[in-house]
Amino acid sequence: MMQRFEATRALTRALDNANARARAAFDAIPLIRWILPLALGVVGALSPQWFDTRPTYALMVLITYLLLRTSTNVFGLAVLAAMLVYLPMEMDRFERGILFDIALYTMLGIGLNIVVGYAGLLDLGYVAFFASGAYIFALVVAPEAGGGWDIGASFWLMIPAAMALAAALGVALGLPVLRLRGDYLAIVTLGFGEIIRLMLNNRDDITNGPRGVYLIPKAHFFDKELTGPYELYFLVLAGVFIAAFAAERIRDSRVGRAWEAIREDEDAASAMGVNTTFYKLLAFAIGAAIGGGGGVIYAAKQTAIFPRDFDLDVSINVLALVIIGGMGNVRGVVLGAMLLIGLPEVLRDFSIEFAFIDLANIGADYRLVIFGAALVAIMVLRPEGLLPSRRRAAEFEQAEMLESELAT
Amino acid sequence: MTAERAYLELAEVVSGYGQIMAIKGVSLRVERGEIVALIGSNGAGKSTTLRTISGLLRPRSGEIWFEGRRIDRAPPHEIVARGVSHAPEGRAIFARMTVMDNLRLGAYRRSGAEVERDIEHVLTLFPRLRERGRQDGGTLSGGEQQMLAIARALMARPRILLLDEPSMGLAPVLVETIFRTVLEINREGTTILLVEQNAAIALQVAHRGYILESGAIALEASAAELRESDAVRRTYLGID
Amino acid sequence: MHGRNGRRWLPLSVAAALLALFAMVAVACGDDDDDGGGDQTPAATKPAGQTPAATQPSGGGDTITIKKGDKIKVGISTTLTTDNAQLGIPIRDGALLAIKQKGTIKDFEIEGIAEDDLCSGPGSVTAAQKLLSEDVVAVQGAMCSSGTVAALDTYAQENVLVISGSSTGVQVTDPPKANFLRTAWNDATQGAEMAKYACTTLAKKNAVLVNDQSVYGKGLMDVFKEAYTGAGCTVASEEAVTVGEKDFSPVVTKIKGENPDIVVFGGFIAEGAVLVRQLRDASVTADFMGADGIADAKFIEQAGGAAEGAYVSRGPTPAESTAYDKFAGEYEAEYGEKAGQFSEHAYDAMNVILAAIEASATVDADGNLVIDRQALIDAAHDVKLPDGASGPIEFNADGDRVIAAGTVNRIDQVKDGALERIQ
Amino acid sequence: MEQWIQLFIDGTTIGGVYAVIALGYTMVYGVLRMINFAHGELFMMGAFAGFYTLDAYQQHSGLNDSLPVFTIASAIVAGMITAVVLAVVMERIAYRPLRHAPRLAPLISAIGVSIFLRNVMLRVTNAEAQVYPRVFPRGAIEWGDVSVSYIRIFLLVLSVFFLVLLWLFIERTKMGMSIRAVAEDRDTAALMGVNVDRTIVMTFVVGAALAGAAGAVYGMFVTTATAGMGFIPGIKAFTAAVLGGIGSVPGAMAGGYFLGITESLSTKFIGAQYKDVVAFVLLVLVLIFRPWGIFGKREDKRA
Repeated sequence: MMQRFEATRALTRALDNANARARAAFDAIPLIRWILPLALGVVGALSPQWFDTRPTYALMVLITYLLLRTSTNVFGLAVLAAMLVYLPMEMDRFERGILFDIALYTMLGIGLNIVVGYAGLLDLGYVAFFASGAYIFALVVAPEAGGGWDIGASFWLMIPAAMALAAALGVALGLPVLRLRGDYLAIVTLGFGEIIRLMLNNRDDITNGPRGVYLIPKAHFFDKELTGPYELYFLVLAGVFIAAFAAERIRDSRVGRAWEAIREDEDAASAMGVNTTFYKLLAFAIGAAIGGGGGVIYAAKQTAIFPRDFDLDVSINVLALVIIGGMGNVRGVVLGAMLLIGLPEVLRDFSIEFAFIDLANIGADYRLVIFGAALVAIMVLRPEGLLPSRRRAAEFEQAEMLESELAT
Repeated sequence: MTAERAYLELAEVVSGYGQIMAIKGVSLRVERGEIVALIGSNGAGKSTTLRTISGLLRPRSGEIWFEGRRIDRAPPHEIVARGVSHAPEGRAIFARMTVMDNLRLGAYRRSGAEVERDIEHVLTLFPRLRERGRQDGGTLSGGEQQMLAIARALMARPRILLLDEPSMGLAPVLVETIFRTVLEINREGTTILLVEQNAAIALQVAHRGYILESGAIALEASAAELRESDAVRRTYLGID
Repeated sequence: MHGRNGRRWLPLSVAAALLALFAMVAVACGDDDDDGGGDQTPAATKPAGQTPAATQPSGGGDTITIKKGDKIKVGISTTLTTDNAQLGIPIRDGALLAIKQKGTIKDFEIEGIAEDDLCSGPGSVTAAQKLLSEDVVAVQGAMCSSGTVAALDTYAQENVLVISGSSTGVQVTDPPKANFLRTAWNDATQGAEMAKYACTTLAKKNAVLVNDQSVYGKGLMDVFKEAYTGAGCTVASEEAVTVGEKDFSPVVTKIKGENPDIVVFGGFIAEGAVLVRQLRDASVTADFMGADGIADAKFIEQAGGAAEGAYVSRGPTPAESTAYDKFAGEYEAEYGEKAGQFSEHAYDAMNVILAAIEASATVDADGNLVIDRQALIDAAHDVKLPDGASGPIEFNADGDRVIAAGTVNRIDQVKDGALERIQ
Repeated sequence: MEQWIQLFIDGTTIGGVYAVIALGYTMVYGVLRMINFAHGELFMMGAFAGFYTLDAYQQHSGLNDSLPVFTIASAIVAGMITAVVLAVVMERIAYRPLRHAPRLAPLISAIGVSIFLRNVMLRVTNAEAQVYPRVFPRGAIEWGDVSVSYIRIFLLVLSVFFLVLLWLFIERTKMGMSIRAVAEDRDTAALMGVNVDRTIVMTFVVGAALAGAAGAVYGMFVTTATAGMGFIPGIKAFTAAVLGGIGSVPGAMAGGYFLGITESLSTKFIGAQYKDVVAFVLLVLVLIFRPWGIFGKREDKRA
């Protein structure tokens, strides 16, 4: 009996040690942080037998490398910007599609990060804002749906309009639930997300129901028709930069400090005279506006949207990429989006063949299995996210301390 | 340095939270049957010391010995099993459990009729708790909660009792009652390591004392000597 | 970090400016570089200000050249993950069977590439992008109507021929798309035929309609309702079930309360089988009717004995046909499993694609296979397969199937645990 | 009237399932303050284990026409064991290393586990619904238009039985007491000599056993198992747990039944396509007026 216990304990200890070592290795050894991504990039980019989607893969690895290596300096960002523009030219349609999705989800991630990362409000229904942006735009411009609301509104006009409406929705949804904290807020926002989707599905008279809104006209940039993900990619990229810029500016402003105070200790913040209601609503509104803007671009790219496009998975994906990237900073969101949105797609073409097992279809068949395991692995190895902001990292330490102190 | 270890011995213990080390090399000894007071101001590392002994914190370095065995790598429940019982700071009563359940939890590692006998015993030590037996822990007053915390710690039949700030937030009358009981517990054969901000009362009941400052032991002496020491009087007793 | 916050906007704005510059250049270049990766496909220049519906993709010099020794790649967009894969995998296999049987076209081998479209709009668009990047000649798919509607725009940009064996939604060909055909039956046809059969032939005058809130199920039931009430019958109530749920007791109770003559279901096997079983368990004796979404042995298997007596509409089919049996036998021989409910449609769709390639492809002087995309689409429109596994195949101008003379909307009834044709 | 009774019974049945699953959520939340998003997948795995057990019996010897009590019991036990083993493994690999991590990290890890399990089962089953052999005699107790099938009675009774069993376990056993203690204050529980790690594992074990058993019985009830079948009950049970006040065992039970009955009645009231809307609107309303849930404790500010 005793020996069995000893054995379990030894095993447990060994596992703990292995885990700690792996984590330490990831943190400490430049080989893993810098050299490995580069090596992977080179090998992956040159190895069609591993990945067909080589430019995307190379881009992902390179951006990862840059994100890990440089702090925000002009040179790094310039290289990044140049690559973000140049590499897509080398890409095929599929890779551009992936890139568009990564960029779009980065934008959504930045929006949600304001709510979750900055203000500390756990929102599992972010898709509501994304959906409302997309549907507002689609219903207004697509003549097929809703009996011709076609008022000839331009795509460009619709972006701010949809953002404003999404922000209003954010406030409307936020108001009743502000008293809720933590996980209660999470489930209520999840409920809101589902309510919005179900209403889109059920109110045939307004939204055309499950048949969706289709034949959404293309956006135009002067005379140029933005036909597909490639052209719209630049628009999303602009959206990402504007959102990122705005997000970082706000975070470092008085508003950001108020959010931080609320996140740390809402009661204390309130006692210090921070108008918590206002700032929480503000976080919802800004996050919603960014989500709504993303929705408009999504609808324009997709040309057909359905209630089912806006299910819980979207909210979960966005939340997961924010957390995996490392809450509270934009670089983390970019990295998270690449991993969460890019990886499953790039994995489609991943194949290994050796010995007696034919894994030629491993990517196509098992990509989501691999993906699930990867989520766990990343979290276990980097619980604070891959690129936590330094401020957040400090909080992490503190949280650990509080954890023991308060014995939660 | 002799190889012989004290009943409870801390040797160069460094411990804390995350990157912040609240104690930076604490060494102290408690002999069997003693009451030892650990005195220091807020943030000196007193609670951290106790939490490290009871295993809630794993020391970054240093050794902790109890009854001749190292305990600094053991998980808290094993340390309890070896006879170390800790009544933590702020009492930490299980508010949603009845007083009786709180006491039974104290005897978690034991079972049977002797637990009921022990309950009877601690209820004689703290008669106030008897009246409150069916009530939820959260409904007790501060003093009652402190009594419950000590009573609960006794339920483990400790050989050494770690008491963290038993006087905190209590009216002087209650403080006196509690310390009288502490003395009684000690007379029954339980060694006590007592952490207190209220140095005056701690040094009255203790045999020896340590002064902890910014995570290190500043002074060690018998309680009487400490009571007389100018430095201690100035800093911890207030000049009267 | 904190101290540098104030200066962060500088690099960011520099980067943004650079980005804007690059972007303008890139968009400008985009006209000539429509598909950077596709060396086989010279870009199609599109006229500016093209109508959004893009019903007339520019054809012209848009050709595919397959080098001697290379394979002709044909795409299959279907659902390979999520619960919908139980529909999607037999579709893939049906299409692959057609490719395997065909073997070669003009001595060029054919390769089928299947991509997962998740039965959703976004998934189908991603699959379309993937298939286009693989330089497929044509595509069988997408599986679900919503996916097809969303992905057709992407395909249209390259003027790629798309034939779906399973997208039955009315909106898929309304308005019609020049590059799209389907071997699946338009719900508009099927729903009306079902209604006629239920109201007139069976004389079931009072129906409860249940849909699965999908494009297919809701669309089909809408058509059904219109035709059914138009024929003088009444719809007692319309119910909905949620895909993925397994307990429909409340809906069943409600149906029981309506006491209808017939329960008509628009949806797929998983929900259909559960629904009919729970109806029977609650001793609802009304007839049960479904459409091609449940026309599958799996429906009967999953419903247990409860499927007995259920009516299943399968679309227009000639009175006598051995083609399906032949296909079903070959399918089972190949995969060791029974064909799925859209397998034969996918098989036919792929056969149309292959026939169209055969008809339109030419071998040039160097021995390369040259396929003109527009010619391929035109050829596909002209393909006639009198012996299609799902019945004779011929397309109208909209890309829907022509209902051949002498065919009736096939209705099966479950008898002794098997589908038996009764009309 | 009879229809209302029938709807009420329908709602109680599915509500019982929600309640049993919700217990796992709420208990794990209690001890770890973590939403175990993979809990619905344990339910699904339980359903599969039950299916494979029954299928094996059927392949091997065929199922008798009479009520095969032993067979049914072993299917349920198989469901429990499978879910328990998985829960212990997932706790060890995916959650324990994150005990002191930021609170959202285990959430994502759990989502990863959930995606992993769902897709593994999709591969294993080739995405096909697995059909349970019918082990329960068809037939029902009828009262006017109200009809309650035997399997439904079994499910109803079993869910209540499990709830009572769990209640006794939590309130009356030493292990239950340690779970309550750890839920309330992990460190102090350790100071009492409670082995916190073991208690947490035990919590997973108990929650998983309930989910696995529920999965197997539910599988017999709906007679199918699919890889995606855990998702909706998972979300609903989670909702039920919050509705009742997350962390509260009686709350999870009440929340489960409440949600099931509401859904069922609103099918008649408003329409089946709106039943989830009603459920979520109700949730929002309840939480607006009682932000800590029906049975939750309001002082729980840290949650």
